[in-house]
Amino acid sequence: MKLAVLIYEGPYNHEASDSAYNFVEAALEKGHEIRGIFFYHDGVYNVTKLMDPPQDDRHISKRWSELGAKGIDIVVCIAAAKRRGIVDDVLVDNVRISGLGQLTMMAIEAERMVVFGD
Amino acid sequence: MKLAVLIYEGPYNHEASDSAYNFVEAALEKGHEIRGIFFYHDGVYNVTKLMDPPQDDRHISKRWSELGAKGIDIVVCIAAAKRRGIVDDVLVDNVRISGLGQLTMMAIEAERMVVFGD
Amino acid sequence: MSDDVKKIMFTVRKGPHGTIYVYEGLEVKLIMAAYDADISVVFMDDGVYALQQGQKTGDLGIKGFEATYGVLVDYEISKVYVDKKSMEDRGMTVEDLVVIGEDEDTEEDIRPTVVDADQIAAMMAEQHNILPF
Amino acid sequence: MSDDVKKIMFTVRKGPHGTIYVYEGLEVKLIMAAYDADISVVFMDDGVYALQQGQKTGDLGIKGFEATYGVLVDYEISKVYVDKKSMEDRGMTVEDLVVIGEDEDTEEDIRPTVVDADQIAAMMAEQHNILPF
Amino acid sequence: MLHTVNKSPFQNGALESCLRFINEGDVILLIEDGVFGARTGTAKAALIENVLKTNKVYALSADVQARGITSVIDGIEVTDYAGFVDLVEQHSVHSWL
Amino acid sequence: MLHTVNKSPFQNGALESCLRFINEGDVILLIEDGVFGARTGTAKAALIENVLKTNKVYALSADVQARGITSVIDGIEVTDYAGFVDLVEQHSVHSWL
Repeated sequence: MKLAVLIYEGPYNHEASDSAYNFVEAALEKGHEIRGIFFYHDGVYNVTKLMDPPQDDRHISKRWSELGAKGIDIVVCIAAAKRRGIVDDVLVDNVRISGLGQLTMMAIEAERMVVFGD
Repeated sequence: MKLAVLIYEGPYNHEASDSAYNFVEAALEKGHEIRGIFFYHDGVYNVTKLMDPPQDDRHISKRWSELGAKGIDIVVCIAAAKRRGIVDDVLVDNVRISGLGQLTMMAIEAERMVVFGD
Repeated sequence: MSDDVKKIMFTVRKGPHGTIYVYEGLEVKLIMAAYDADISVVFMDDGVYALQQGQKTGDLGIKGFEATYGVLVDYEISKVYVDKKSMEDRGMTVEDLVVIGEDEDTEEDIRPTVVDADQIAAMMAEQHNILPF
Repeated sequence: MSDDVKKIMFTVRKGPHGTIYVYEGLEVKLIMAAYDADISVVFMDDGVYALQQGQKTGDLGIKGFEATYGVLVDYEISKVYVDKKSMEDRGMTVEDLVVIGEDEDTEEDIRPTVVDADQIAAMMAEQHNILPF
Repeated sequence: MLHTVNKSPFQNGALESCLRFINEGDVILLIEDGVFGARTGTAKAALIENVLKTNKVYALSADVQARGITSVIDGIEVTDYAGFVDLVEQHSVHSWL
Repeated sequence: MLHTVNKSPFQNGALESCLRFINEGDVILLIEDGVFGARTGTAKAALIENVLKTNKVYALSADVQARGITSVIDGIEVTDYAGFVDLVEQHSVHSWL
C-alpha cells in the first residue's frame, strides 16, 4: 500500500520523530511503498546536518538521510523552514526543501497518511 | 530587582519566546536588572541567524541579539544546542553558547527566575 | 468535481496563538484549496477558539489571521464545520464565530456550520485522508 | 551548608520519553548538584511515571535514564519527593518506585519520599527559585 | 477508522475527545504518552474499560515497555510497529495530536 | 508565591494541578492559552470562581485580547506585562508548564 508520513515536531525534543522513523522502517519491511515523508512546523529541524548528538545516541538527521538514499522522497516545507533557519546549506543529503503543494500531492496520492506530532 | 529568564521552546512554534521577550522588555522599562537569559531544550533554536521570517513578521533571533547588545548575558546550553544543530557558526551576535553551570549561577544569583515553555 | 476527487479533511483542535499550529495549518488549507481535492475543515476542542471574532494580537506583537478566515469561501473552502459541544463547553455561541465569506446571491454573511459529534464522526469516516492541525 | 545557601527546587510534571524534558532536566539536576545550593526534586502529575522501575527503551531506539536515577543520592541529591495523589491516580505504589541510592549505614535501598500536596506546597513556599522540568 | 492517541489521559483531553467521535468498528491505538492510559488501576482506566465494550483498543509495545508498564488493562492488545502498520493498512487514520 | 499557568484548562490539567498545591496568599497569573480559563460561561469557569474565594487571580491582557475574549470572570484582574513584572517582584514564581 502507498503510505505517506507527516511529522510536526523537532528531533530529540519530542518522540514524534522516533515514532515516525520506527513506523516507516516497519512499513518498508512489510513491503509497503512510502509515497513521501513531509516535515512541517518544528519538524523541519529533523534534517539539519549540524546536529551532533552524544556518540551513544541515535543520529536523527543521518537516519532520515539514509532513508532518502533508498529513494524515499523526503520533503521539508520551505515556509516553515525559512522561518526557523533551516536552509539548503545545512540540509543533510537526500532531502529537499519544497512547497506545501508537495504535501498536498502526498495527501491525495497516498492511500494512507499518518501524522506524528504533539 | 535581579531577574533571570529561562526559555524552553523554539521561536514561532510556541508563544513562550514571545512571552519571554515581552516580559524582559517590560522588566527593563521598570528598571530591573536582567541577570541573564538562558535557552534550554528547543529554546536553543531562538538564536540562529539563519532564520528568515516573512517581512511583515517579527524577527525573533534579531530581537534577542539586540537585547544582548544592551549588555544582557544571553546563554544557550551547549548540550541541548549540539544535539539540535545550533553551533557557533549560526549564532546571532551578542549571544554565547555555554554549559549548564551558567544556568545554575543564574538560578542562584537571580532573586527571581521566570520560566517560559510548553 | 469528478467522482474520484479525493476527500481531505482538516481537524483543528488547538487554540490560536499559544502555538503556531493553527496559523501554519491555515497556510496548508489555502494551498490545498488550489488543488483538485474535496476539502473540509472541522474545528473542535480548543480549535473552536480559532474562530472567535475580534482577536487583537497587537499587544502580543504577532500577526493575527482572522482576516484570512474571512476569505475562506472565496478560496472555495466552504465546508467549514464547528463542533457544537466544544463551543458550548467553551462559552461560545454562533454570534462569536468569525464570518468566512458572503453568500453570492443574498450577500448574507456565511459562518461555519455548527454540527454535532455524530455528524463529524460520519464525515470523518468518508475521508481519504485527515490532517490534524 | 551555610545559612545563605539558596534553596532550588525542581518540579517534574511530565512523563518520560514522550518528550525530552525529563531527560534533559535530569542533566540540569546533576550539574546543579555540584554547586553550593540546597537542591530538592518533586515529582508530581505524570512526572511520577519518570520514577517507574523497569523502563525498557530498547525497542524505541532511545537511551533510558533509570540507571541515572539510581545514583541521585551519590550525587548528593537526596531530597527527592513524590506526590502521593499523583501516584495513586496513576496506579503506582511505593514498590513501583526506582531506587535512588543506598543508605551508607544500613545498606538499605533509598527510594523517593512520598509526600502529600500540603507538604509540597509548604516546601515550594520556602524556595529561592523553582525550575519546572 | 484508526484513531491514534499519543497524549497522557492524565494531562490532556485527547483520549476523551477521541472517544466522543468514535464510530462503531473504529479502533484506537495508544502510542507515545498515550500508553499511560493502558495501565491498570489508574483513575482513567474506566475510560478505556468502557470503550473496550464496543471498540478494539491497541497499545504500542515499544512505548509500553519504555514506560515500565507491566500490567495492561484486560482486553487491550499490545502490538509492535509491524502491527501498527497493519492497522494503518486496514483503516484510514486520524491522529488526535 | 506566583503561579503562572499557560495551558488551556480544557485540554490540559495544569490549572487543576496548580490549584491542588496553592497556599493561602498565593496568586495565579493566567498567560498564553491559560487565559481561556478566564472566559465567562465555560465548563471550567467554576474552577476559577472557586479559587477566587481565597486567592487573587490575574490574566495577561495581551493574551486575553489576542484570543478575542471580551468577558472575563468577575474578580479576575486583567493586567499587562508591566503588571506581570510587578507580580514577579512581589512573589517567587512557579511556572506550571
